[in-house]
Amino acid sequence: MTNAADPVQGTHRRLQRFTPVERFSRWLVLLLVVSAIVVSTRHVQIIPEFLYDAPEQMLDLLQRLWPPDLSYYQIGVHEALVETLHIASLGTILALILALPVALFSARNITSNPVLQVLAKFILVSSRSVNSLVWALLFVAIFGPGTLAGVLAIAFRSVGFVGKLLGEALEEANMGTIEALSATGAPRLSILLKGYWPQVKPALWSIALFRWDINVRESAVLGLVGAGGIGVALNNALNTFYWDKVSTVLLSIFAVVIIAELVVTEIRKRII
Amino acid sequence: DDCQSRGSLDVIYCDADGDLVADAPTDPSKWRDPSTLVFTYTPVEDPAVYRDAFKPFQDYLTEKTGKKVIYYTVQSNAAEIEAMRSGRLHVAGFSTGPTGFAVNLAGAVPLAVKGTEQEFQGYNLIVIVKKDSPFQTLADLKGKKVAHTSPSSNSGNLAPRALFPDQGLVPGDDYEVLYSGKHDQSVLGVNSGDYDAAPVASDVFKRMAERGVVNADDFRIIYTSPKFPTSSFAYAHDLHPDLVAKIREAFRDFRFPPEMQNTFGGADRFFPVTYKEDWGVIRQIAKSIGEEYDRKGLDDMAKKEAEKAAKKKAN
Amino acid sequence: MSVTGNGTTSASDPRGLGPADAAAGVAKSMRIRGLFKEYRPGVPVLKGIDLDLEGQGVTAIIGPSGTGKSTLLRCMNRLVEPTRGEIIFEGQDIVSLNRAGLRRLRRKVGMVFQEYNLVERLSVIENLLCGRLGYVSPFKAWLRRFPAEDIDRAFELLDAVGLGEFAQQRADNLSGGQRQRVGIARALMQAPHILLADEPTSSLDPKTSVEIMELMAKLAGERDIPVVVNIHDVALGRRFAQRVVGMSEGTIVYDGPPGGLTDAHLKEIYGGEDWLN
Amino acid sequence: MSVTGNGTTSASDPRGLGPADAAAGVAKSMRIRGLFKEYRPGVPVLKGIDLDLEGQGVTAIIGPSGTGKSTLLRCMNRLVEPTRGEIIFEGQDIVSLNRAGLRRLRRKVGMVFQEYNLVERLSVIENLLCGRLGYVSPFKAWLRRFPAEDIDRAFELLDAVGLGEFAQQRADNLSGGQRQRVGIARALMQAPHILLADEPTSSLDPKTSVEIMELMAKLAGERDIPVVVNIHDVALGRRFAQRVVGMSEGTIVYDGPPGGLTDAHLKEIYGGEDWLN
Amino acid sequence: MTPSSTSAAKRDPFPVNWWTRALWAVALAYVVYAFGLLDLNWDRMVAGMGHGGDMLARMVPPNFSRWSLLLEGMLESLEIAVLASAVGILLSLPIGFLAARNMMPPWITWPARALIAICRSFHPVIVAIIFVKAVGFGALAGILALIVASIGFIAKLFAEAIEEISLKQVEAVRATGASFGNVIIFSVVPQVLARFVGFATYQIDSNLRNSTMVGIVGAGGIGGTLFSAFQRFDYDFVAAILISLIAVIMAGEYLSIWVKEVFK
Ligand SMILES: Nc1ncnc2c1ncn2[C@@H]1O[C@H](COP(=O)(O)OP(=O)(O)OP(=O)(O)O)[C@@H](O)[C@H]1O
Ligand SMILES: Nc1ncnc2c1ncn2[C@@H]1O[C@H](COP(=O)(O)OP(=O)(O)OP(=O)(O)O)[C@@H](O)[C@H]1O
Ligand SMILES: [Mg+2]
Ligand SMILES: [Mg+2]
Ligand SMILES: O=P([O-])([O-])[O-]
Repeated sequence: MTNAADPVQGTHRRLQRFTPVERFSRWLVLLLVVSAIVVSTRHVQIIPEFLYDAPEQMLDLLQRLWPPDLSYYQIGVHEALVETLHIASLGTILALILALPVALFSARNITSNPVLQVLAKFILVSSRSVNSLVWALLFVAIFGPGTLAGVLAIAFRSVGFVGKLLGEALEEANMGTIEALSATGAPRLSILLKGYWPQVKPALWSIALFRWDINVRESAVLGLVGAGGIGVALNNALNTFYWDKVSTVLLSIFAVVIIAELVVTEIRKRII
Repeated sequence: DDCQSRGSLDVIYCDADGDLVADAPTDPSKWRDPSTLVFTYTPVEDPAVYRDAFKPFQDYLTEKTGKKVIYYTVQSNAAEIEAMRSGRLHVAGFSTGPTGFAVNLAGAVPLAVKGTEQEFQGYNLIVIVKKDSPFQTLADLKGKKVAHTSPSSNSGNLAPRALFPDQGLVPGDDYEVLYSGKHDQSVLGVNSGDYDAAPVASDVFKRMAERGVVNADDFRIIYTSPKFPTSSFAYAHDLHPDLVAKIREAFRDFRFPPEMQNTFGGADRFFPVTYKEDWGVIRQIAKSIGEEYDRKGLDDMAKKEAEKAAKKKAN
Repeated sequence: MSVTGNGTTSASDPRGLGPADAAAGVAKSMRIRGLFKEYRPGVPVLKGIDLDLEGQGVTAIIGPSGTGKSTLLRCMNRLVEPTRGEIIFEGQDIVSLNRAGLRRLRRKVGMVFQEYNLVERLSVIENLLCGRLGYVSPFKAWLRRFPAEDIDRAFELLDAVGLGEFAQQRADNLSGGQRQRVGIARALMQAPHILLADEPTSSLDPKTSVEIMELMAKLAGERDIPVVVNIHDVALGRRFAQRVVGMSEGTIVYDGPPGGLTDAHLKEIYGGEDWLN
Repeated sequence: MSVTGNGTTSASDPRGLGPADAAAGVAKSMRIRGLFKEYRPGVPVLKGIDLDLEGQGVTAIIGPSGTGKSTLLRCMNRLVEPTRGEIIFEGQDIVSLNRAGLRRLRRKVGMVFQEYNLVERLSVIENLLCGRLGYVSPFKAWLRRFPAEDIDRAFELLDAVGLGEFAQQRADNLSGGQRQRVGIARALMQAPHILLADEPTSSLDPKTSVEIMELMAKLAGERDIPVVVNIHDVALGRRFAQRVVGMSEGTIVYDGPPGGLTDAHLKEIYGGEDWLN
Repeated sequence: MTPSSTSAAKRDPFPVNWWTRALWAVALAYVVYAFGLLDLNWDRMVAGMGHGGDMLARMVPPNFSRWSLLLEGMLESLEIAVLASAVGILLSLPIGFLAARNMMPPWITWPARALIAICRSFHPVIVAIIFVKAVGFGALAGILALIVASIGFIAKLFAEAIEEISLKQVEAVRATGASFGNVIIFSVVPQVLARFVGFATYQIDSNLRNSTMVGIVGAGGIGGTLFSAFQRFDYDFVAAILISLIAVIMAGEYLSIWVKEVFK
């Protein structure tokens, strides 16, 4: 065995973590990140004075938030809260329905037509790029203020998310299984139903739950632009300077969100 | 608490001199002398347009006070009022109705309204319906879908409540009040048939028609109110008196350049006003329906609404 | 349920499941001539394979990793597209089939996979019924409306592979050996005229491997169909095959009975010699 | 680079890497007495194991699945906490070590895993250097500032296992056999006084398995350390071990040279008999 | 082979799962009920379609004449996203690590998880409302709100990523006698780095999208401009803003693909 002291073997090889290209790329990323931060810090309009007495203002706010006006729950919150849940649920369901074909078109192992793929990609990207509040603004303008606009906003915003993840799940399906089914001479539709579907089903439910959980949060603010739900109550309370009602609304949202998360975790444990 | 008289003002303010607006703090250490002045205009209309429109005044204010002046755009009356209360906003134009809340809840001190040498600018409350609708008078609106704008609005909510009962229509009793959020949303809602009618500010409606957003010929105006002052300009009560003097001076001496006059319908200067004098009519409106421009006022209104809702449910 | 001896057999007899299928001359025979396969142009993996598979019995294909065993097997039902050559199965050239023809062909070719390739989240019995998907419309498959004979046959086959108790279990609850038995049963559900198996035992422990090989040999014997098995374990191949095909670098270097396979052959096939003990 | 013959060897000689480490009496010996392990109270997996490992040479532990082979091996460097018993290694009782002591012990015990357990996203050479992590401060480890001797030694070992070319490749780009060679090299980087291997070949094909066993036997011989291998493949175990330990249900049922292992023993160990051909 | 046995024929291949059926029935009933609440009717749909068509018609051609306003808002949004991401990610790292249950004892993971849960509970817009109150209008409020959102997202996913790592690799490194720190550096970090870069780039992306919205409550960025363009019914300007937004986010997506490639 070679000795550790043998210089000929040892010295000409060095521990090198990255190739020069990798090293350069990493430095480039770092440089970009740092310069972005520096430029932003310098350019963004921030009045530092406002930071100094922020604690004071927070205290003023807390004093006005506390104690919450719990009586407001029955009057103005409860119904809106239920409506919020409906918006989130219906929006998610609608999104699932809309996302299914898009996901099928976007999965490379299922669709080979490049035109369909590009189209699917475009739908996915635009759905996600446009915020749910912006979708809400659009649908409020089209259908007028109310729940319908909220449901559509949630659905259109979620299509991209659900479609993308579902498409990825489809692409990750075990191709061995698919191959085995095509080796039996099964038609394509049967392969979809019996090969892909059982494989992506848990992923689909999990995506749906995940998105529903997000949508509960999102639908809570749609009311700020008139698309129904608890956000309307929040907006009213804010516009009338009722911070004790605001806190009631916030507490309700918090409770619902936490419950939603618990429910989702529980269901997920069971189905996976 | 050593405050003698406070009127409708919030507990953190004091009105010893009886001018109905918050006095500067007696303790000079509480006077603010910010390095940067934040200025904004009421959010009813295009904030970007107004930011550009107010640019000459912003420069003038900088010149007069020697401070950097920033124009921030706001999206709601409430946010604007809250900002002044938190000391995040120093000089601002408030909408007519919200001015009362700004004074009482945020310690705003109104000092001017856009106008000419002779008078300040005004606007009316109008009630619009679709031209092809059967409604001809306010009384026809019983049981219909009528949109108010927001609770603190004068023309969009408070004035209707004060003025409609004389015309045989009691908001909240004869129809359920729906809040649209903004004047323009009310107009749009009527246009799309979501609402049967809406009380809105005449100037907003006019501008929307001019912009081609809606066609004025599609509507019928079935009610027009007396004139109200337009937005007030106010400063925060706790600014340093020297700074206040400079701000007042700026408002007094500034003359609108032609472009600004265009934007503001011919107004060429800030016409000096006081809250006590010139907002009397607005306060009167509120008072006549038993509302006060303070938390309690809104409180009462909310309670009444709730009772009505409860009654309705019980039926 | 008789075989007419031409390529349209299964179309007229879609559930030719019985053991009665006689090994007629053309049926159940496969003739491969001059088969080439290149995944990348100019780099052939199979370099002119000639092979005749006839009648019943197990044929073991052995050879080192990467030599093209899987490729050869997968060409036989066109899971891989051959580049050149002929594969005549029951009188038809597989290489030139169109899509519908290919589907019809595949119904007659059973395949057992190294990693079982079951639909993990379906029940065992449903996995078996997947073997009938070539005969059932997607709509009926979706509603699980399989013909009663198919269902009976699935339960019978399940009993035959010793998993009668497991019909309702999900496939992912099974052990490797059990899964492979389901894989075999699924292939047999097709009532295939030939059974291909690509390293069916290499994910299994030695004991289970032996059992699986035994099972395949037995069931294929009962059904009287040829079985082609790619296998790494030479000893296992020798033990169960009536015929061994040794491949090296894309060509066949040995084709004969297991008894004739000498160490010299093995060296030729696998290279090196240290590993032989 | 001499071994002083007591338990503090590696502390004073942190890189005792050379082949010169003599097998002094106490050093490089492990004595296990009355070892019990219960994962769940009352259900012992190991039921009183007595075992002495001394000097060089390969010891193969065979036995059916679930019999406790892995548990035994993992007790030897306390990856699993023994429930009862003694494990004396170089004069120290492993079972009673505190955390720092345990870390010092582990530096002297090399371990090769069934599934290689390389850090997949690190390069091969970094994986080797993992073997030196017991001697390097976290800060230096973060900056990859390893002592030059360690780096040289890593490259040497890499050459020794035939992977000199692969130093900068990421571990997940390697084949199974290559990965296991990295795993062995990593264990040897520790300059261990004993080498444990838990089914090091069961994820590998037969040929590679042989190569890996050969490599381990050879390298361990050169370094003059005992090697303990859990192994499923009895033939492989027999071929490379100087000693075979047969386990069944948590106890040792055979301990002797491979030659002495009869079919009767195998039946006792594994149960059944059909599978023996 | 066994002849078709009668016992086999009686066996049911697909026994009915009443639970699943009941769940589906409930779900279906809910959908029917909830759709009823939407107040959907033909007239409304027709009117809506009309409005929608109108709106689309007014969106083309997009009006970029107020490009300076657009650019300014966009820049501010970008700045908000950059700063919020930088600070958010920096804070998320330790919090996420503290919340990983396979690395830390429960008395540490619990508070960390609670903090993350609180950060996640509220939509950034609601958080922005609070911060606008605390620090005034403008970018700062938006930045703070998005920092909170980033912590809620990255710290959670980061903790999960750590919980999902292969413990075998950790064990192998531990078996060499490596100290705790070294185990982290050599077996945990390599396993989670790429995923972490993935989360971080996703969060930058998401912050960018959200920074276009906190403006609605006055927290800076293009959102305010977009919101008022909507209210003024300047749909051609709305279209211009939306197109720019999608373009920026697409560009960001390509950038993040590249970054992920670098750190894969
Ligand atoms: N889809 C593919 N694309 C490109 N090359 C491939 C593909 N599949 C296989 N190959 C290459 O073809 C050659 C033969 O592969 P094949 O899988 O047929 O070998 P094998 O004999 O089955 O090996 P093993 O025993 O490892 O399964 C190999 O060099 C392989 O890399
Ligand atoms: N962490 C654990 N917790 C509980 N039980 C365990 C644990 N690890 C192993 N066991 C149980 O201990 C018994 C012995 O396991 P061990 O892994 O030592 O067996 P083995 O002989 O190595 O088997 P194999 O050949 O499959 O690796 C098994 O019954 C196993 O289920
Ligand atoms: Mg193969
Ligand atoms: Mg084991
Ligand atoms: O107070 P208004 O300006 O909304 O009438």
